[in-house]
Amino acid sequence: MIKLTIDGKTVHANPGDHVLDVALENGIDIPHLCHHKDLFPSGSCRMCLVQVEGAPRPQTSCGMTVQDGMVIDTKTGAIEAMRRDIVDLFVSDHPLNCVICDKNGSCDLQDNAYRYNIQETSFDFELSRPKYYDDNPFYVRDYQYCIMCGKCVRVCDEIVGANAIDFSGRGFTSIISTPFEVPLAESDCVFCGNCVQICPTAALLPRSKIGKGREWEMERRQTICGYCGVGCTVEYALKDGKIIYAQGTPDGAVNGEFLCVKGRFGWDFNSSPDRLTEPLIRKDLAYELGLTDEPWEMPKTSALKGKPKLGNFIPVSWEQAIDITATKLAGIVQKHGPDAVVGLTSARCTNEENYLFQKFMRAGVGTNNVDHCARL
Amino acid sequence: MELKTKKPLKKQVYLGKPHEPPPAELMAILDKFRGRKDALITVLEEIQHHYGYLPRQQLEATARELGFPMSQVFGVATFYNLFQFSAPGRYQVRVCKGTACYVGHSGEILEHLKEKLGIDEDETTPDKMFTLQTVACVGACSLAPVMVVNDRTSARMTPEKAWDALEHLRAEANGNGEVSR
Amino acid sequence: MSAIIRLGMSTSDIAAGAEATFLALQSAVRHRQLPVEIKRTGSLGASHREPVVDVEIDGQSTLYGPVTPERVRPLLDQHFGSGGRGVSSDWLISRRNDRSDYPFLGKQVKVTTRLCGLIDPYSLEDYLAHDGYEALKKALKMSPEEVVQAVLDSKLRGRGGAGFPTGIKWNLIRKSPNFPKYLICNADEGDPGAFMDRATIEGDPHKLLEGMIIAAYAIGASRGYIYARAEYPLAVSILRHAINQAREYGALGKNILGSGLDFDLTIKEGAGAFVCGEETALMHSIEGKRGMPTMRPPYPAQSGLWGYPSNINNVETLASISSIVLNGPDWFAGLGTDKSGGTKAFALTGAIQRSGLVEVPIGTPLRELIYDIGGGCADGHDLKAVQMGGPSGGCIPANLMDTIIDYDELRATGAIMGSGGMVVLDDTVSMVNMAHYFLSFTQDESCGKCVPCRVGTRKMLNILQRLLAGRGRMTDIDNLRRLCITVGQGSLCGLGQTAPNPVLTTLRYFEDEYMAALEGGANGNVQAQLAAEVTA
Amino acid sequence: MTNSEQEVRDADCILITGSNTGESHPVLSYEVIRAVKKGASLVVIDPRAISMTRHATLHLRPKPGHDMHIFMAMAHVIIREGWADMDFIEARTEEFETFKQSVMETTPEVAALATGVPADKIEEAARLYALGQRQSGKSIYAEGNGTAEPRGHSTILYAMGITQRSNGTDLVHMLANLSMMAGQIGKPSTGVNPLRGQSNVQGACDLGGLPNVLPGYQKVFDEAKRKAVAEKWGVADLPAKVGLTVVEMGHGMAEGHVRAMYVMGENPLMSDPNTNLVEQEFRLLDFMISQDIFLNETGQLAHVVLPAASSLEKDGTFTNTERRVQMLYPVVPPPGQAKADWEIVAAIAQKFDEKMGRAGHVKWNFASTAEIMAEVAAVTPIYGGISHQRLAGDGLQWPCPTPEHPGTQYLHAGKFSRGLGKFFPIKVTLPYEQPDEEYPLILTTGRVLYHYHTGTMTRRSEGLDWRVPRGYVEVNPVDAAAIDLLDGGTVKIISRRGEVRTQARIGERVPPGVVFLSFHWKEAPANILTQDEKLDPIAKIPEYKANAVRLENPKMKRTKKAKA
Repeated sequence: MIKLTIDGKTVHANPGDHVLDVALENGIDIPHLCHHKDLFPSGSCRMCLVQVEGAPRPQTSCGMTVQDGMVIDTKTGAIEAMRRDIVDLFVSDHPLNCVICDKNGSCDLQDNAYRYNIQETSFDFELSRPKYYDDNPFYVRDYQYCIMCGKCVRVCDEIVGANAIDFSGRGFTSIISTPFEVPLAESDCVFCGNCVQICPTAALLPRSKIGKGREWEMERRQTICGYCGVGCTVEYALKDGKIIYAQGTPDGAVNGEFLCVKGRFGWDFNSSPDRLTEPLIRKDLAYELGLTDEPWEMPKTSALKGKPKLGNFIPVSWEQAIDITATKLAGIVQKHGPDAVVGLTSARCTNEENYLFQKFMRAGVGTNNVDHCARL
Repeated sequence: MELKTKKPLKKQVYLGKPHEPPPAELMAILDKFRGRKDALITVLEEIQHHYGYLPRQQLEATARELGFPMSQVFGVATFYNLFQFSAPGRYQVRVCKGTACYVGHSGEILEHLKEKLGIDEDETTPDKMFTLQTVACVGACSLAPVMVVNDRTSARMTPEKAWDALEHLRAEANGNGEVSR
Repeated sequence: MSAIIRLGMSTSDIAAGAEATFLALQSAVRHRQLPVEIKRTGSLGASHREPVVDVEIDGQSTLYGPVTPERVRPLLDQHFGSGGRGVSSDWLISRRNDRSDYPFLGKQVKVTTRLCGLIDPYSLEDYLAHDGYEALKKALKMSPEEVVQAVLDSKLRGRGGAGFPTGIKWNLIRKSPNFPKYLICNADEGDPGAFMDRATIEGDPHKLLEGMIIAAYAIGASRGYIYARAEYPLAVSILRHAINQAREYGALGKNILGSGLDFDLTIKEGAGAFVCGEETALMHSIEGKRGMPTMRPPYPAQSGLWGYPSNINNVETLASISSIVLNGPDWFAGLGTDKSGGTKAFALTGAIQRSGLVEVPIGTPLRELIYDIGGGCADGHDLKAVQMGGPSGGCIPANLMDTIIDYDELRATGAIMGSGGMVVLDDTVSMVNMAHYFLSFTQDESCGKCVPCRVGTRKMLNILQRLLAGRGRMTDIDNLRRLCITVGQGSLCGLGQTAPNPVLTTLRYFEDEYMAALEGGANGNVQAQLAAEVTA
Repeated sequence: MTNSEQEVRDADCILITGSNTGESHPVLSYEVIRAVKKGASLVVIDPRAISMTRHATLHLRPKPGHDMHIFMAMAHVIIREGWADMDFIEARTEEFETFKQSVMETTPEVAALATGVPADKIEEAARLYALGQRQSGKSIYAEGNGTAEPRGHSTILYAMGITQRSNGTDLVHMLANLSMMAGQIGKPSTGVNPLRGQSNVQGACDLGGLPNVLPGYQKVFDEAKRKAVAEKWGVADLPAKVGLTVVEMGHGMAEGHVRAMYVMGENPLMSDPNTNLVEQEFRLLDFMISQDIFLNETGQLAHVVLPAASSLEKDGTFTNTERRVQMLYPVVPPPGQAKADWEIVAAIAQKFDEKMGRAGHVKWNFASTAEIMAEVAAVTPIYGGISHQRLAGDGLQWPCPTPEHPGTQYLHAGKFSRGLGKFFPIKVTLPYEQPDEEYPLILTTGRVLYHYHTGTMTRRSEGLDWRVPRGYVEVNPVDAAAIDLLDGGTVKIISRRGEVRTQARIGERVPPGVVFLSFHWKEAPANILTQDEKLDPIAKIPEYKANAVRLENPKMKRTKKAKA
């Protein structure tokens, strides 16, 4: 254990910890824009500079490992003034049109401008990279808002391993870009959107969010992703009962903030017009049961061909559907024995549902003919 | 302020991306550096040396063959001054803007050449004869101001002398001793 | 009669036309069947007189320059023919071996450039004939600790600019428990107006190699890199040649000179990025990545190239090592001041009568360098200031010319020692314009990683541009001062941290020029000149 | 998984085999990338150059179906070089000698001959894995509290590339053998870790969704356990005969003894092997129920289709691949009359019991999923301590037998579940269907990043379907050249079961002799081609990873005909 003093408060840390992380854990707020606990420190935003006793110049707290007996002051007058100037520099090439910005309310730069009371830059306003890309259905890239914190590049390299983007060019006009500025679909991008998640500004935004509401109007609900078996926690932002966008949350037990393309962007099937909304009975069975007067025969063409044919069915009430189902099953069990019935439970249903389903097959129908696609 | 509008997107139907094997001369360069993680800049230098610039196709082949992410190749190639992405003219004219040359008014030489050649910095004349560039310092400060044409350094330039030298080169390249106007 | 004719064939000699002189000389000697050895050497340093020819007959040397091809014939006539028809005293530089009749050369004390202009850089024999690799042999008989101690005792400080004591740096990496260790020579001489390293390499490459091998032995490095500027093709090819010679000689590779030491060297050519002079950026560039600096700590001595302990020294530092080992640390320390030993090379350029490469002991007053060696300003102008250390440095006004060349003394003026660029500015130069020039250089070379440097230098530049164009605003000077602090204190690496220096020193010594520019037309003369010079 | 997902980031060596982690389990692949970026070594054993190979220290590329040789040769090398953890083997395992004998003859050279992987690469893989050697950086286990541990921690990740094989069970045993002999199990960042492909496949298995076990893997033929469950459910006894597996069910339909099928949230028509046959079988049924969120391909053959709520519309729990039981919360309401599956099942069960004249014996009327979970805990020892209340937050990893138990981060710490770890002797078996003159290529199936299983959901997601709107088959340039196939051109893939027409993507991702096709697209259903004859004898898993096929270029035929 290492003991150090930050802003007069004695705190404990493990060897190898970074000062910024230790401060944040101990409730000492050091402003920062390019730091993320899961990424290697970059030190590019310069907001987390602190004064270390004995050091000739301010030190970058995000990349500085703790030393025993360190005495750190995070808010000297000189450092606060410098931070204010740095925000001033950031907003000198970042439009402060927060009122129409979709990031309004969740923008780290906005928070810092508020904190340091900056309404506009005191230098010359000059956009360094006014480039806008809307080249995929998942997210847009609006580089006028980019502050070059490099978190997107780092997450793409250090976490996702896709290396779709990198810094290109140099200096004032440098920009984060795909190779040869090709559309993302032609790059190595895997559209996981983790860059969108950790972008501190409106440079990267989910396409589904644009113009769909302000951050504070949205309700947030967490659940577990329904795709693969990793079990990621996903947070959905909703407005008026509709999902606006999905994102990871630092609370995620297994995934932290990170998600993949399906988890982050693949939720829109849920509101597809194809969703089943009422119980259906196939027309031949319906005719047999006297629910329709038209005789009908199941076509021979493969079920794989063409669109799903709702026309082969007629809607019924739940009571009817349950009754028909139970009657039919009971009839078959009575006639052919319980082992004539098989059941497929689901790797996409809940534990409770699986439990109930197999209980039905075993204790209800009386067969062990229950399986699911674990093997497939 | 540009309004963000969502345009309808075309489906990404796979149209085929034929990966032709790299040409022999490129393979010869790449083969020297296989398995070397630190080789990227050196490879790019050799490619530029061979082709005169960095052709996109060759960069893509380099990334594929040597296992570098394409984004890294592009990022590195755009970082360093030396690399260029379009074919240079026959003569690469570089005006030094080092301190000594600057104090010796090399800026005027550059302006003069820009005006006479009708191109801006880092551009190539339509006849592919001259590419005009600047260079940070060639270390020939005692001879300031200097201009470097391809590998040849010319000392104590003036705007007029520089332009004369270029006209001379153009005439020579056009195969007559006469200076064409 | 033994006769040697030496002809400087460094980059600057060649730019001055040395190749034509060489051809003329060669054909004339052959034609006349003269018993003369023609030797192509590096630069003697007297760039203002290039191409320089040294005629040595029976140990008596006469120096001429500039020697154009037409001057070859009369020159040969003078020494090997009928007599002195046609040799003008204008071309004569020195008749004395110690050059005491030519203060530019005579007043210098040469350590790292001692053999430049004397030996053929392509000839290992030449180097060996001048005690070459003797220091290495001596060092290999010492323990590594003793070598480090010698460097400590010599009071050698890093010649790259910051002046960190080299011995302490070596000790840090020597004590690191991690292996392998890397030794890196920073030959990415990026400061505009600096060419000391190039001249050293082009004149005496083995001196650098010998220093590196000794350093590797001292710190325990098994692999070395020389990160060379790609704009120096001649230097790179000379180095390559020298490395091959050293390998054949047994001074590089496995079991060096039978001592059991293994060390080999690779040249890495940069690709044109000033920021790669910064240690961490340089290492990224060697790794084949974008040359973007990273935070320190960790320092390269802990985690450098590929994450292993690495030691970076510049060319001049490493070139001093063999002399320290051979002549003893006390001799080296004795050349300089109390705190700093040895000599320092400068590239003296600008509005100076005699420009070129100058090596003087640390502690030499600036006045001596500018006036006695350089001959003062050219064309009868008055000295206004001396700009030292390139874009990271600052300017020292004429009234401070008694300042001695020493890391701490120079820092007190607001300038820095720097790597050795020294630009003399006369009274025709606008200091705001100079600040603008250096800032536009750094702004252009900023890697773009951190915001103070990426955006801050841009804003400073905008202000200077406005001032120069006569459209200054009342808030501009204040904003400029504020930015100097934010950029200087807030930037991630040395490039940004030192970028405001030219502005800070000019603001300090020539604030009136800024005020005049701000008031727009108060100084019409300056104004008109500025307007003409600004290229938007 | 024996271990936990986040432990992967601290591993010193990661061995991935039979898992296209980057595409099938992207978020878990992030853990692998993080480990590699910190200096861990990554060994990939896979015929395809999957995305993970870009980050691999070593990529071993055996012919499909021949990887057993490699694992055996690795074991051979580990024994030969003395890298086996003898202390672990002696203290914690049994029958090592028999196993040792079974691999003695498989030298790396033998394996190289069989698989085409150079012997030195196999040796290198054995060294990296057994000793847990890093590429660079320091192991967090190296100096944990001053106790130096000489061996780094190595973990094995695998998925369907190992199990969807006619010798899948043997392969899993082999991986377990490797981990035990190297002592790479029972510690953090080690173990043998199958990656489960679906959100709750773990839970479905845990809670009895298998024909041979009751909830908590209690064998149906274990009378004591079965009776105990029966008692809790309020019935005298439960069937003791092991039921039918998915593929056997279809065969039962063909034979006529299976007459009705109840499908909840599955699409077996596309996911089962030999689709053409499956469809014929399904059409024979007297009665079929499809309960789903969409009318999927299977549903079109059903007599009754019941609208279900999706996972975003209900509560309950999922158990992920690291055995973590986590709460699901409703995000949006279900559309129309759609109901949660548990409500539908309960209603049908209730009605069914009524029709059978035995209503009231068994409890079906649950008020909430929490109440169901309470019953789960009562009959399922490994879930014994789990309740919805306890799951808020990070959930719990089973085994969690009591309400006080904190859950289990990794299995087999100090002791294997069965006591001593048992080594299984191994023999080499090759895929059932070998390429021959008529069908010279090996087809292997799997997923792509942008789609999921049979595409029921992802094909209806605007963005995902935009990215990969239609199917494709990966073909090596060598095989493409043989039939004049151009990149992006249409190609027919033909097996003994049927044929599929799709687009070709030519590239080096697959080795010569191998083609890869995904099963997401009903326009190009891969399972038309796969065989259902030979399953793994124990796990009854079809062999999706090696089927014999041939390619035909329809264009070439036409031009040839035209010429003739």
